[in-house]
Parts: sequence; C-alpha cells; structure tokens
Amino acid sequence: MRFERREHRSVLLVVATPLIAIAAALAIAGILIAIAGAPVLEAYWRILTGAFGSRLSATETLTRATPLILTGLAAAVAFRARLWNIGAEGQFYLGAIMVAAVSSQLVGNWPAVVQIPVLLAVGAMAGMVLLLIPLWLRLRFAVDEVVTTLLLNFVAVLFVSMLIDTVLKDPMAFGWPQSQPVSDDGMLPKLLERSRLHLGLAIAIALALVLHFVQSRTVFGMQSRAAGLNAQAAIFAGVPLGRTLVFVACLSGGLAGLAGSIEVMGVQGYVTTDLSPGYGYSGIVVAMLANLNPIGVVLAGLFTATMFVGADGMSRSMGIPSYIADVFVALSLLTMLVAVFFTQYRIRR
Amino acid sequence: MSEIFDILASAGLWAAVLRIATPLILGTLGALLCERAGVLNLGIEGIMTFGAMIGWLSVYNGADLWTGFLIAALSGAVFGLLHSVLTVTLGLSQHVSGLGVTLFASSFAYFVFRILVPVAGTPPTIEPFQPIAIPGLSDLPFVGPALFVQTPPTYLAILLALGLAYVIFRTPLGLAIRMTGENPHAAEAQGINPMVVRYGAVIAGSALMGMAGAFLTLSAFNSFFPTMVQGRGWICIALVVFATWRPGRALMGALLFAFFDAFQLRLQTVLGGAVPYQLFLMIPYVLSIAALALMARRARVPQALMQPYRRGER
Amino acid sequence: MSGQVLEIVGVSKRFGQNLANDDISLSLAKGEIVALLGENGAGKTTLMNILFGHYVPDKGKVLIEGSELPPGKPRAAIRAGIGMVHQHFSLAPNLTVLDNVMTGTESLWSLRSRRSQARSRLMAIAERFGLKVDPDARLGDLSVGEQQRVEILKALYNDARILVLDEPTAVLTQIEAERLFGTLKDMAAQGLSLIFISHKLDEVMATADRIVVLRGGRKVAERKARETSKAELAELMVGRAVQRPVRQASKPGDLVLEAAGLTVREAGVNKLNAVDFRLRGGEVLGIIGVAGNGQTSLARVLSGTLAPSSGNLMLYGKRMEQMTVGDAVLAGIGRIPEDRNKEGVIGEMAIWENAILERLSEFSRHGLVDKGAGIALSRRIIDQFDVRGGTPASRISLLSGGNMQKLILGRNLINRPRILLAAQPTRGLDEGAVAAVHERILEARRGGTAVLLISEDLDEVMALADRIQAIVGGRLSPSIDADEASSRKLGLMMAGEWESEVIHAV
Amino acid sequence: FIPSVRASAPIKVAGIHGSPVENAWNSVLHKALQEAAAEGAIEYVFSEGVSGTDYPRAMREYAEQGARLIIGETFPVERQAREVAADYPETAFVMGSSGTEAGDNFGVFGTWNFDGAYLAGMLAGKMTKTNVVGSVGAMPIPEVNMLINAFAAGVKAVNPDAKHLVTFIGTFFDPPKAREAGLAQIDAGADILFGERIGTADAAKERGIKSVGSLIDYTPRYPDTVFANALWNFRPILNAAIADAVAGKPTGRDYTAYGLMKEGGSDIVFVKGVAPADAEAAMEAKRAEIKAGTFEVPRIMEEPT
Ligand SMILES: Nc1ncnc2c1ncn2[C@@H]1O[C@H](COP(=O)(O)OP(=O)(O)OP(=O)(O)O)[C@@H](O)[C@H]1O
Ligand SMILES: Nc1ncnc2c1ncn2[C@@H]1O[C@H](COP(=O)(O)OP(=O)(O)OP(=O)(O)O)[C@@H](O)[C@H]1O
Ligand SMILES: [Mg+2]
Ligand SMILES: [Mg+2]
Repeated sequence: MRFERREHRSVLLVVATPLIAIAAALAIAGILIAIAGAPVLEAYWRILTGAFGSRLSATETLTRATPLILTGLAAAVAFRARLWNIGAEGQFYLGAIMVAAVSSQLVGNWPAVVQIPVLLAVGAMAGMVLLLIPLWLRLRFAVDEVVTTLLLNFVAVLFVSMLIDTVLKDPMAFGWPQSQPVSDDGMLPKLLERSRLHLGLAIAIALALVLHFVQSRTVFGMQSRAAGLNAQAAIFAGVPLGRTLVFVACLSGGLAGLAGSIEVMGVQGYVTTDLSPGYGYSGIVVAMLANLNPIGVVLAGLFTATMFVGADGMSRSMGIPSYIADVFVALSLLTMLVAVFFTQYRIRR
Repeated sequence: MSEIFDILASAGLWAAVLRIATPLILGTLGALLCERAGVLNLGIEGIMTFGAMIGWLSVYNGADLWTGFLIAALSGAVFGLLHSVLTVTLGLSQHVSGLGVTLFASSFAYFVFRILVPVAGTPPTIEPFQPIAIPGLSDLPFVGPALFVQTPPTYLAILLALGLAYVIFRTPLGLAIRMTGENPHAAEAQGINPMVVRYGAVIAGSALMGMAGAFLTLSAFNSFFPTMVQGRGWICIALVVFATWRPGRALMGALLFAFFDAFQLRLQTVLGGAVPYQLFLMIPYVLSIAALALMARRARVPQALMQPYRRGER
Repeated sequence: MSGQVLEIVGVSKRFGQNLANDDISLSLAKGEIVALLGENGAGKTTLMNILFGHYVPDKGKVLIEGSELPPGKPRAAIRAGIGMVHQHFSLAPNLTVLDNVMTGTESLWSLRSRRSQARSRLMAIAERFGLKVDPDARLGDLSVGEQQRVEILKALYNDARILVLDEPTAVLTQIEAERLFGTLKDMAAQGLSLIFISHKLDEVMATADRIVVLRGGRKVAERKARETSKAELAELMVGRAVQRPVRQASKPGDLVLEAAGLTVREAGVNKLNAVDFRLRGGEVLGIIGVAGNGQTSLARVLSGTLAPSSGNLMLYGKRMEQMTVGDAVLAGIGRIPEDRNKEGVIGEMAIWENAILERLSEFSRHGLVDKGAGIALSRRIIDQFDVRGGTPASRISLLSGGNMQKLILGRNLINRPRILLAAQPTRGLDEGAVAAVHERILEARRGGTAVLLISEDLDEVMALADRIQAIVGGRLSPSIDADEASSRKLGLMMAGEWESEVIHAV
Repeated sequence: FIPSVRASAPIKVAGIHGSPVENAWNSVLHKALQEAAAEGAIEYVFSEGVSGTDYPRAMREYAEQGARLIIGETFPVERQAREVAADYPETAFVMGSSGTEAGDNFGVFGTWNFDGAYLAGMLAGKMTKTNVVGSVGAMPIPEVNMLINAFAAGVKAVNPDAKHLVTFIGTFFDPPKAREAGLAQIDAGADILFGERIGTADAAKERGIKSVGSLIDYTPRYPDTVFANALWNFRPILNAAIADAVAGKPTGRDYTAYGLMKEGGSDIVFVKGVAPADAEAAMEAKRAEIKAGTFEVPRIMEEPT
C-alpha cells in the first residue's frame, strides 16, 4: 500500500472527508459516552445544542473561536515560511500582560477610541519581540527554533507569574496573583449584550481576510512562501531571506500577542496564569487543519471551538465527566488531520 | 553564602537531584530515541500523563509495582503506535500529530481515571517503590546516601541511559536507527526498511515516556492527580536538544535540570521569598536556550528529523 | 537464456497518468556491461528502482540467476547480489564512511557491531578495486567524487555481483569519470555484471558491451556497442535525428562585463584569487576547469548572491560596488544556476511563480503580484522553449529535469538579456535537450547577448565558446581563442600549466 | 419556564470546580455537596477542572439549566463572575472569592481554617526537637499565607525560639514537587512539617517525622505521620446558602464567618498522645477560648518569610 499525491481534488471529496472525520470522532466518543453510562444519541444531540442550540451557546462558541483563529493565523503565517513557531502560547501571555500593564499604568484614562488601538499595538509588539529572540538565535547561531520557542513559553508564563505576583499585582485581588485590570475604556466593546461575544471576533476575521490577501496576492506573500519551501533557491531568486523571516516573525508573533491582548481586553479584563487553556498550542493544530490557509483557519477555529463548547455543554447536561470535551476535541482533531491527508493523497496498492 | 555551601554539601540535595531527574531521564531517552529515527514526538506530555494514570491504576487494582510499570510502558507504546501511524505511515506533520496525541492521551487519562475512580477527596494511595540501599556503596560517606539510596526505577533509568548509549553507538540496530534519522533513503538502499525502524523507535521511545510518567505515581508519589505531570514532558523535549541527541549527555542534562529544581527548593528555605521563586524556575529554561546558542553550530541534528519518508515520492 | 545473471521480464509501472515503464524486458550476462540510454523521463531510473525493490512493478518480474526476486524488497535484492548506486546519492553526511557502508550489513539484533573487522574488509575491497577512501572521515567532508566512490564501495561491500549505476558521471569531472570507467571495466573483468545509465554517448560507446535504449517508457532498441554509432543512438533516443548546433563566426560587440582582481575569501581561504576577464556582447566566454576550483564562487559573485572580498566588477563600464540579485536582474543579467533543483526552481511552486520569482519587481504593482502577467509570460516560455509536461499552474516538480532546465533557460532568455551567465547548463540532460539548450545559447549570442559559460564538459565549451579560460585553484588563466584550442591544450590549462608560460612572457 | 419549585423538592445546586475534585479544597466543597444530596436536601450536578476561560460559560449554562444555587470559586474570573450574576438575578451564586459580595445574588466565602492551623502550631512548637519546623505551600496567596502565618504564630506562641521555614512550590498541583520541598526542609533541619499541599506528608513519612495536614483529615492516609489537621468544613456555609436560596432571601452576602471555628466551620483534629500532655492541655485551653470568642488568632495575609 502506498500513497499518491492527488493533483486535482473533487468538490465531493473536499466536502465529504471532513464529514467522515467528524462521524468517526463521534463514533469513538460515542463508545466512551456509552461506557460513562449515558445515552449516546441524546449526547450527540446535546453536543449540537451545546454549541449552537441557544443564544448563549452560539455566542460562547464564537467567543472561544476568537483566540483560536488568531493563534491559528500566527501558526499558519510562520509555518508557511517554515518558521516553526511553537511559542504562540508564550507570545499570547506576553501580549496579554503588556496590555494589562500599559492600560493600568499608563494609558488607562485615555478615551476608548485611542486607547484600544494603542493597547492592541502594544500587545502585538510584545508577541513580536518574543518571537524575534528565537529568530535572531536561528539567524545568528543556527539554533533550531522549535525548541527555543517551546522553551520560551515557560519563561514567558513564569515571567507573567512573577509580574502578577509583584509589581503588577492587583492590590484589590486580596493577594491573589492577578494583574491590575485593563481600564474600562480599554475593554473591547461587546458585539451582543448579555454575552461574552466581543469585537475581537470581528478583528480576527478581518485579519484572516487581510492575511489571505497578503499571502495570495502580495510580493511578500510569495517571497515568504518561497523562503519556506526552498531557502537556497529563494536566495538565488533575490528573496531577502533575513528580512522576509523577520517580517514573518513580526506577523506571527504579533498575531499571537494580539490573541492574548484581545482575550484580556475582550473577556477577562486582567491576566492570570490560566488565561489560556493552551490556545497557543491549539493554534498550531488549527492552522494545520486549515492547511495553513488563513480563510481555512477561521473555519478550523470555529470547528475546534464548536467541538469543545458543544462537548463541554453536553458533559454538564448529561453528567458525564467533563474531560470528555477535551477527549472529543482531540479525537476530532486527529480524525480531521487524517481526513485532510486523504483529500491530498489517494491510496495505491 | 555559607548556607549555600551547606546546601551544596548536603547529601540530601544530591539524592533529591537523582530522584527529580529520574522521570526526566526516562522521558528524555524516549524522546531522543524517537528523534534519532527522525520523528519528533510532542506526544510526550500526554503519554507521560497516561502512563502515570494507568501505572497507578493497575497497582491500585492489585498488580504489583513492576507490572504497573510495565503496563504504563505498554500504554506508552500504544500511543507511540498511534503517533507512528500518523507521522510515519501517513507522513503528517510531526508537531501537530504530537500535540494531538498529547491532548488525546491526557484528556483520555483523566476521563478513564474519573470513570474508574469516582471518588472525592484525595485519591486513594498505593504502596510505592521504596528506596533500596545498594549494599556496600550506600555505606560510603556522603556519596552513599547521596547516590545509592534510591528507588529501583531510578537505578533502572540510569542503566537505560547507558544501555541506550551503547545500543545507539555500538550496535547494528543503533546504526540503522541513526541512518534512518539522517537519511531514510540511504537506509532503504541498504535494505533497511525505514518505516519499520521509525515505528520501532517511536513505539519503544513512547514506552519509555510511559515509564517516565509511571515513576511519578509509583515512586515519586503514591497516587494519581490530574495535571500532575506539570510540563515535565516539554522539558524532556528541550533536554534532547540540550543533549545533542546523545543519551549520555541526556543523562547529564536531566541531572543538571533536576539540580536547579532541588537547589531552588532548598534555597527558598534559606532566602525565603526574598527573590521571586519564578526566577529560580526560569533558570533551567534560560540556561537551556543559552546552551543551545553556544553549541548549536556544532550540534549535529539528525538530518531527516521531522521529514516524512514516503517511499517513491518525488 | 542460460548464463544470464539477470532477467527483467515484461515490467510495467504507472505513476498516475504517466506510464513510466511499459512492458520492458532486459537481460544481463556475467561479466557484461550494459548501458541504459534514454531521454530525461524515459523511465530508466524507474526501471532500476524496480530491479532494486524500491518500487513494486504493476506487471512483470525480475529473475536473478533464474529465480524470481520478491517485488518491493530492497533487502532481498541486496541478498541476491544486486548493488545500486543511485542517481541522487543515498548517503548520510553526518555519519562516517564506515558507518555509511556498514549500515544494514549485520544482523540488526546482534549485540555488537564488528567495526574493526568491517574496517579491514572495507580497506581490502577498496584496495582491490582501486577505490581509496578514509573509512573514518565524516562523509559530508568528502568531495563529490569521493562520495561516489563510497556509493560503489557500499555495493561491493554487500558482495554485489550485479552493479547498477544511475548516471554515475553526472557530477564527476572528466578525469574522475575516466578513472571510474577504468575501474568498472576491471570489475567486469573480475566477473561482475554492470548496468549503467548515462547521457554521455562517448562514455557509453567506450565502456558498454551492449546498449539498451528506452523512449517514453518503452524499450525501443538494443544494440551491440560495436555495431552502432553515436548518431544512431541519439536518434533512437529522441526518435528523430539530433544534431548539436554549430557556432558560426561572428564579431563581438561592446565590452559589457569586466572583472579585475576579483577575490573571494571565505574562512581564510581564497576561493577566487585576483580573477580578471572581459566579456563582450555577442560572444561566448567559456570557463573550464575541474569542479571545486572556484567555479561556484565565481558564479555566485556574478549572480549577485556573494559579495567579493576585493576587486572590481565593471558592468557596462560602470563600477558595481555591491551587486545584489536584484541589481543583477535589473542590469539584464540572465542567470542559470548550476544546480537546478537546489537553486533554480522551487519544486512546490507553480511554473508561473517560478517564472517570475526573480523579477517580482517587474511583475508586481504596489506590492501586489500580477498573476495574469506571470501566467502570460510562462505560457510564452512554454510555447517558445518547448517545455513539455505542464501548464503554467502545475507544480514545477512534475517536470522532468530537461524540461525544468528549458524553463529556467526560457525565463532568462525570453526578454533577451544583455549578459547570460550559464553554469553547467546541460548537466544531467539528455542528448535532445542538450542540443536544444545549445541552440538557445547560440541564438542568444547571435542576438548580441554576452554569454559566460561555466562548464566542466569540454565538448560543450569547444562547441559554444569563442574564447576559453581555465579556472584552477581560484585563479583564471589568460584566454585563448576557441579555434586555437585542442583537447591537449585545454587539458594542460586545466592542470594549471599556463602559469609558467605567463611567467615566461613577463 | 416553570415559575417556582415546590418547597419540599430538593433544589438544584451546581458545583463548578476550577480544579479536579481531587484537590483538597475542592474536595471539601464536593463532599459537602454530595452529602447534602445524599440527605435529599439538594440535587447536585457538577463540572470539574473548568479553566478560567470556560468558567463563566459554565456558570451561565447551569443558570440557564435552572440551577437555583451555584457553588464554586471565582478567583481567576472575579470581574466576569459578577457580570454573569447580574445577568441571572434568579440564580443564587455563592463562590469562593477574594472579592466582596455583589448585588442580591452573588455571595462569597473565604477559607478560614487558620484557627486549626494555629492550634496545630501550638502542638508542633512543643514537639520539635531540632527547633525547626517547616511549611510547604502552593503560592503566596492570602488564604495560604493566613494559614501558614497562623501555624507559625501557634509555634512561636509556645516556643519563641523555634525557626520556621517556608517553601512555595509555585503550583497548586504537583504532589511530587511538594514532597521534594518537604524533603528539602527536612534536610534543612525541620522535624515537623505543615503541609498546606498534599505531598508534604509523604516527605515526613519517608523520613519518619511528624506532619500537620490542612483542610481535610489526612491522618487516615498517613496514620503514623500526620498527627494533627486544620480541618475546614463546608457544610455550615453550604447550609446557610441553601437556606437563603430556598427561602428566597438574597444571597449576596459574605458567608466566610460560617467557616470559622467558633461557628463550627473549622477545627483541629489530632491524634491524642503524640504531643506532650501539657502541650495538648495548653492547646485545648486555647481552643476553648477561640470557640468562646475570647481569643482571636491573628489574621496575617502577608507573605510569610
Ligand atoms: N515517484 C514518482 N512519482 C510520480 N512520477 C514519477 C515518479 N518517478 C518517476 N516518475 C515519472 O516517471 C517518468 C520516468 O521517470 P524516471 O526517473 O524513470 O526517468 P529517467 O529516465 O531516469 O530520467 P532522467 O534521465 O531525467 O533521470 C517521468 O515522467 C517521471 O516524471
Ligand atoms: N581548506 C582549503 N585550503 C586551501 N585551499 C582551499 C581550501 N578549500 C578550498 N580551497 C581552494 O579554493 C578554491 C575553491 O574551492 P571550492 O571547492 O569551494 O570551490 P567552489 O567554487 O565551491 O567549486 P565547486 O562548487 O564547483 O566545486 C579551490 O582552488 C580550492 O583548492
Ligand atoms: Mg533517472
Ligand atoms: Mg563547492
């Protein structure tokens, strides 16, 4: 048995395979649900309603998709240029903490129209800086960035932990390690009252569109892809490799930093060390599911959020251990990866 | 200053270093074996979690400690098989598959644990491995209590490190693994099936990761808690690079890392909260990055690491 | 059919739509040397990969001394005595020579590698066949020729009785190639049977006993070497008479490029050492030399990817301080890199993208890529340069080597460049493709383009160049007119013999 | 929509645990809620290991599913939790919180089992032979600080010369690490450990010294090691909250005090005869004073050193 690359993909295939993948994930999860002693079909129904069955669940799904889209974009942009940024988690936290710091210490009383853009810029910049360090190490010392970015995640989270334990600690939080809050004018407006859905979703989708345009149409997009696919040939063709990678790193780190900033400014209002349930890592999977296509990242982010929120809600309404939600997300991701593979390859004897 | 010297001169510190290092040694060896064959295994964090859970659960249900250890290793092997199917047979991106395996293995571990042990309160305990004093050696002054009063898995981990070094550098199998990690096409041209080698290495490496997890619940502690692996798997991934893919150096790296942790815990008792503890915890990570910067140009990365091998594709 | 050590019977293999091998049969006798000939993409490598078990054939079988070889099992092929030297080396640069040779030769479950035994065995084989290498050298530190030797030693170490060499000379110098063929003939005399693939008809005629020609996946002819000619073989391969074009006398135009004292120092070594040359419009200057004498550095400086450490580069009479790739392209320098897969194209990108990547500034507005113009251009290249096997939107890696090379040539020549820098432009190409590339280069010359041709192929340089200079140890000889050149004279030049004359002259 | 529930039917109570219910603190809540459910007073549903991001959603979901009372912890999500409560005025929220109550339906409680810690310290102070005791905590947050400070104060009260070591392991969930921290303190001379975190007692057990537990009774788990525990009982708080919710009274109040020793919400349990008799007697006297309200254990929230 071997696999052969498909040069053309039929629409049927592209539509059918993800459906098969979801069905497979549901089937496996069904076994676990049955073992946990709950009626399986009802559980499936609850996953659906848990994700979209009410105004609450729909807005929650969209809220959760927001950071996933942003970190997914961060990974997609970097991976396309073969810059293996596994550090979105750290960049997320650094972006978040800088926003909290700048808003609470410096610009808190600025009006929203000025403050929000400033904060977003600050958060993006923080993420950039954290990715430029490993990039510099790679360009200067040939250090593999997979490991440095991974390690910097822990440094970043410890750094945040230290700040919210010391200088940035919120005195109103009775000693709990949490940062001073973003000022009210620094918070992103809600898209819907009585929900957590905030402007961040619109920003994320807009950025995905912009990025899609940049990657598919601009000189930079083509050059960064060339740099990723074959650096030596790219140099021969006059692609400024270092500059392109720096720019890619700025985009990727910036997006991850932005994800953190938007999460703070849109949802939580201040930073704790459990701000992210692994958004940085999930972003990588989201990007891969989307085949590194920015528009696909929006869909993959929504998909991942749907699976999680739906299964999480299901676990609560059916009294199944809530860990089933993560199991289900993991299963969907794995089966989806396989499905994406089979849209690109066919089996040959 | 003298307090710091006291800490360094205490046998307890060095005994703790070995203890803390054990899961790191096992996990690092596992990750190293996978990478030597060209497969990055980011599933380690989840595999360790599952190993910790299943090892403990087996013993709790009456298996003896070594059986529990073995079952943890087997469970690791099963996840290794999953990772192999995804990355070796299908050639999917190794980062993503690994992260997927981690997410799946850890959440599945918690789920199984909750279904089978639905208790509240602190979870039940088992009787863990007890330290064994090696006759003769443990009576040596200072060195004895520091190094030769450990639980059996610690001795096993050290032996495994030496054994793996031997296998990789001194046996035909090791050469086949190295060749597969350097150039699978060349391995195939010499009649070695790189797919089989990769499967074997990933499965065996993942088994070691499962053992690393089991150490936490069968020796370092006596019950399982969700989230108790606490990023130790990621540290192993870093240690592999720090060790430049050599088992002997992996052993040293794990010991160094453990030293900082043990030292940090002891320093706190002297300095109190004067220095934020996070700074201590950062040291090993920062140091690893610095070490990488110093030796990256000399380090010989397995050339085919993270590159899928598909027979006959151009 | 007795006495045949190897028989390939009715082998077919399809890749997607592409029938790479179509019912091919072939046999080989003990001590015989068979050459496999064919255009790029004719299916030679595929056939050999089936023989060696890398690929499973769709139909057909392989017999070794009468018994059938299980398909798709390289290990079985090795056991049966087949040794293969791949078109692209299959070696691990990070491991030592001995490691590379020993891999897979011992039982995987044995507890100890018998290295010292293996070392002496390797030395003995090396001695016997005259293939000297240092067993403990890191493979990546060896020259290409030495790596080639390791490849052959690997096969011999496995007791190969049938040795398959896929384009063994594509990357070797003429001298190395001659030495290799000498060795191969010795081996045949010692009872080994050999199949080799080559595009160089001279070596085929000189070495092979029998020649098998493939075209479009089918076996089209089989000839005894004594009973055929280069012309016939070329025609059999391509399906029509092939003739390499001839250079007509012409008058060179203005001076376009002048190098004075160009020096490149890397890691304390002078890769280029005070190189001087002049290039005029409408002439071809050939730079000959054994690989590794500084050709790469020279080509890189002129392509804008390497800054010289000292010396002057005058372009159209103007001094270039630091020439980047962009400058070079804007100044009308067309560049053909020596390694098309590594530098020339990006396999995963579309043909149209590869066509415009190096001139994005022309094919973009306000930072946006003009895809329409890119596709139009690539379509023109495909038409005018007869690039076969793809549309503008297909991945370029789907093209065969020759067609890729035509595309690279096309993107450089379609808007007549003032200077063409051609490094090893026909390496690995088949006879038909070589003729086509030569025709294009001469056509550009007729149109007034100044061509700097860097090549290790003396025939090529003699056929195309007006003047010839040799590069040796980073130094460039004075130029001689091609009409005065003889193989002997060029050989002396490549050995660095001009230096003494220069000294005498001064 | 069903307007009201019959008073006799058990009300639906949801527990939202930020950690797995193995965590000692959550286990105290979880057990109390399970007991109440077993007694038929409530119908109990719960989620555990709910991350900060998901926490507000869990609150909203339970509120929409008709839970009348929601118990949990909002330390990482204080701001959002109050927004949720404001959006669901029909639902009562009583949360472990470092903030203050809000509106009519957002009540809070703290974990004030420091009285027991102080009393355990009094025993430890008299028992130590090396004159060094140690405490292992998660992070220097007020509830942990209060506890450790109270323990240290109890030690100092009977033995002013005693030295008190403190280690924070930087995480709530790493028992092997807590064990290592305990061993480090023993190496530094401590012969009695106060284990704010599980794992500490394992170090004590291994080295054959004594240890003090917190929140729950660790003695059955470590029979020869843990001789005293600063218990915390959630039932008084829970009962008060349920009573308010059933009666339709506002629950926007601070329930912390129900957890104090004098309210029966916390206590010390200890194994008799381990500490010297006079130490036990002195401790019992203090215990009576605390219960009577004549003595108040100092509440020090600063990070202990
Ligand atoms: N793995 C593969 N997948 C798809 N197509 C392939 C594969 N290998 C070869 N082909 C196609 O099969 C045909 C024969 O290829 P092959 O490599 O055998 O040619 P060749 O005669 O060795 O050419 P060259 O002289 O360039 O080495 C070509 O059209 C090639 O594109
Ligand atoms: N370590 C060295 N010591 C002395 N001379 C050297 C050394 N390395 C290279 N040279 C000389 O420098 C010149 C150019 O070397 P190099 O092999 O790098 O050429 P190149 O341009 O890369 O050629 P190609 O790639 O075609 O083989 C040669 O004359 C070589 O002899
Ligand atoms: Mg070929
Ligand atoms: Mg070179």
